[in-house]
Amino acid sequence: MSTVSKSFNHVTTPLLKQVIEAALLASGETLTIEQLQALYSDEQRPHRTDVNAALAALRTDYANRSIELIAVAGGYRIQIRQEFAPFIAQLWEEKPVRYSRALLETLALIAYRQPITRSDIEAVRGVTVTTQMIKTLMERDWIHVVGQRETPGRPSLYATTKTFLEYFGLSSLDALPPLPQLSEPLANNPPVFIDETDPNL
Amino acid sequence: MSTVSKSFNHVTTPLLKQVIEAALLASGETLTIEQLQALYSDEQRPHRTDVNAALAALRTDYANRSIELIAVAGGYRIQIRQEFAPFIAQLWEEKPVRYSRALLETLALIAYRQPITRSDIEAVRGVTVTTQMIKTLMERDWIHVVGQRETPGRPSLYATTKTFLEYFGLSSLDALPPLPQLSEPLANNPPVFIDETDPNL
Amino acid sequence: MTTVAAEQTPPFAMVHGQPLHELPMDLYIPPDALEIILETFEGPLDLLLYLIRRQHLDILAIPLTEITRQYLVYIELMQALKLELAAEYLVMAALLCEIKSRLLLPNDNPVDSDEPDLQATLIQRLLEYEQIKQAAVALDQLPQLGRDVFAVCIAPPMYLPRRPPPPVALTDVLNALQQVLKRAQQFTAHQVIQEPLSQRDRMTVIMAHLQTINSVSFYDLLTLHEGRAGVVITLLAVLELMRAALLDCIQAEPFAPLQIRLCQPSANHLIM
Repeated sequence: MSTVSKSFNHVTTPLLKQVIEAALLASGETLTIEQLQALYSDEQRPHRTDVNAALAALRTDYANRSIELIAVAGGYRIQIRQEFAPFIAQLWEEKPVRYSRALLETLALIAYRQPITRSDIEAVRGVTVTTQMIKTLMERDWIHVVGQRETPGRPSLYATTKTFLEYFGLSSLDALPPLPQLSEPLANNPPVFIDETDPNL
Repeated sequence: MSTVSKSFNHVTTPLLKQVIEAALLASGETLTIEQLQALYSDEQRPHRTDVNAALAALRTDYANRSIELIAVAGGYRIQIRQEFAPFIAQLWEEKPVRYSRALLETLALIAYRQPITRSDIEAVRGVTVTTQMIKTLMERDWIHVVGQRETPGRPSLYATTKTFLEYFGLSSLDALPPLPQLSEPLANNPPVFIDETDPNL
Repeated sequence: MTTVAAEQTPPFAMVHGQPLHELPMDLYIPPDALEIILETFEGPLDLLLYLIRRQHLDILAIPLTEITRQYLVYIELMQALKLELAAEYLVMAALLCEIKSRLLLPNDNPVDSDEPDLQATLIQRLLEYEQIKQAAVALDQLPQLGRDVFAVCIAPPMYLPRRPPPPVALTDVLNALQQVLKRAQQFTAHQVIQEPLSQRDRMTVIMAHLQTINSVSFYDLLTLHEGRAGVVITLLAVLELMRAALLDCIQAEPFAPLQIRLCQPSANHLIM
């Protein structure tokens, strides 16, 4: 793999930089070198050193921009520079002061079905899980990542935190109110709710 | 206000560009010129033309980047360019939803003929429009009820929303792809079915 | 369709009351694909349009007898395959037959105003439907958010002054869950018995535990004071996590302690 990426070094570097930027900007999360490499298929997977070079190039590119690339525990993240906070703060003041129904539904599913992936949640009809939602729940420290499912894409598994239990005054997850008398519609494994033939999709 | 911003033009332009970039990247949403102006306090509020100039400058800056600045739904948005979609898709395991023809046809009718009632849609498509389909479109916030037609039963009139424009990257309804030309039946030469006398033809 | 001819091989379909043992050649559809193709029609107009366009015919000059015949064959095939046939298809069949019968009648009353109306209306509807059909395709080809283009989502600066996050009551969460379950219920393929929450809890504890260390002995996962029930719950949790391909369970030799660790990506996963 190393040999391949080395030989194409000149050609791939600019593109790799763009791909990494796209991934970091779209995910809004900290991504590891491995996750960045995994954006490519096996044959085209860039070498670790190429990824590092691309990250360094991005950091230079951002010198005069409003964003910065920072290394945090376990990976890299793009964030808005501190000096823009006063301006950006205006945006957040307009935000609604209530959580959306979709966010609460996402939280409820994580609480009752943990550990659960984003697509497990999405598979339950009608709940779209945006990155923003997961971020909001993480920032509130109500959910955290407890692992990855070993399926393609290695999706994160979410579970609730101690803070969640404390906020809702629960001694443990067992103390969650029992599910209502609905006949149980949610299979945990395999998740089989998307009806591909549904004409409304 | 205009005078102030004009006089500081040389000094403020680069910073304004960065502030706008920071706001667009941080919000991840469509922001209007007014919202961008409102990032500044009254005394420092930039003139509309300055905001436009900064937006144009950003667009140029992004020529070789993975992102682009587009005019959408009456505002502006920074988004990841289409050519990076295959890479970004790797970040999330879930595949993008494909919508059924039935749903797209219903949506197209609402988009091009709004405001329109359910029975108007049924008349063109020749089939029943299910309640579920209307519900799906409403839940996606692509359509909403804008009134009732004053006929018996007072049927709801549907129209598309701002979210619809944002989802499909349209600056306004005028930016919808033009409708294909109908092959025009001539008024003095009405269309006819040919009657082949030979039934085995 | 009310009578079924007693044949040695059951007829594929009944067309005009006659058993049909083979698909008509001019349908050009492999039998396997037939059901799928029939299901893809969005209604009688769509089917009619397909029949017309398949033969590169002009909508403004449709060979009525032939198209009507083909349409009826499709309708009967759909009924033979027990596809749920919307009433609209039958209404269209009746309309086509009516237009055809009027064409066949001696045209001794050229000022009959009904006849051209029926035809012109149908053709107008076909044209209009085709236009919307194409518009739907064009709409789907626009760059869609989350499919072709992606929103940016990056971290705001720290210490951002912000208003306190909204309060949430546990009942809100419960109500949300109830709603989502109610919705999901309509799409359930089969029913599964709810597992006890304590096992879910245990699964999360085990996963969280394994984030900090590489592997753990199964015995270390057990807590004495939980007794027999605790062992059962832990075992069930481990089995469930193994089934979900999250955990590997390794035994170096017979009767050696079980080592539990997070699943390693296998070669298979990388290929996919």
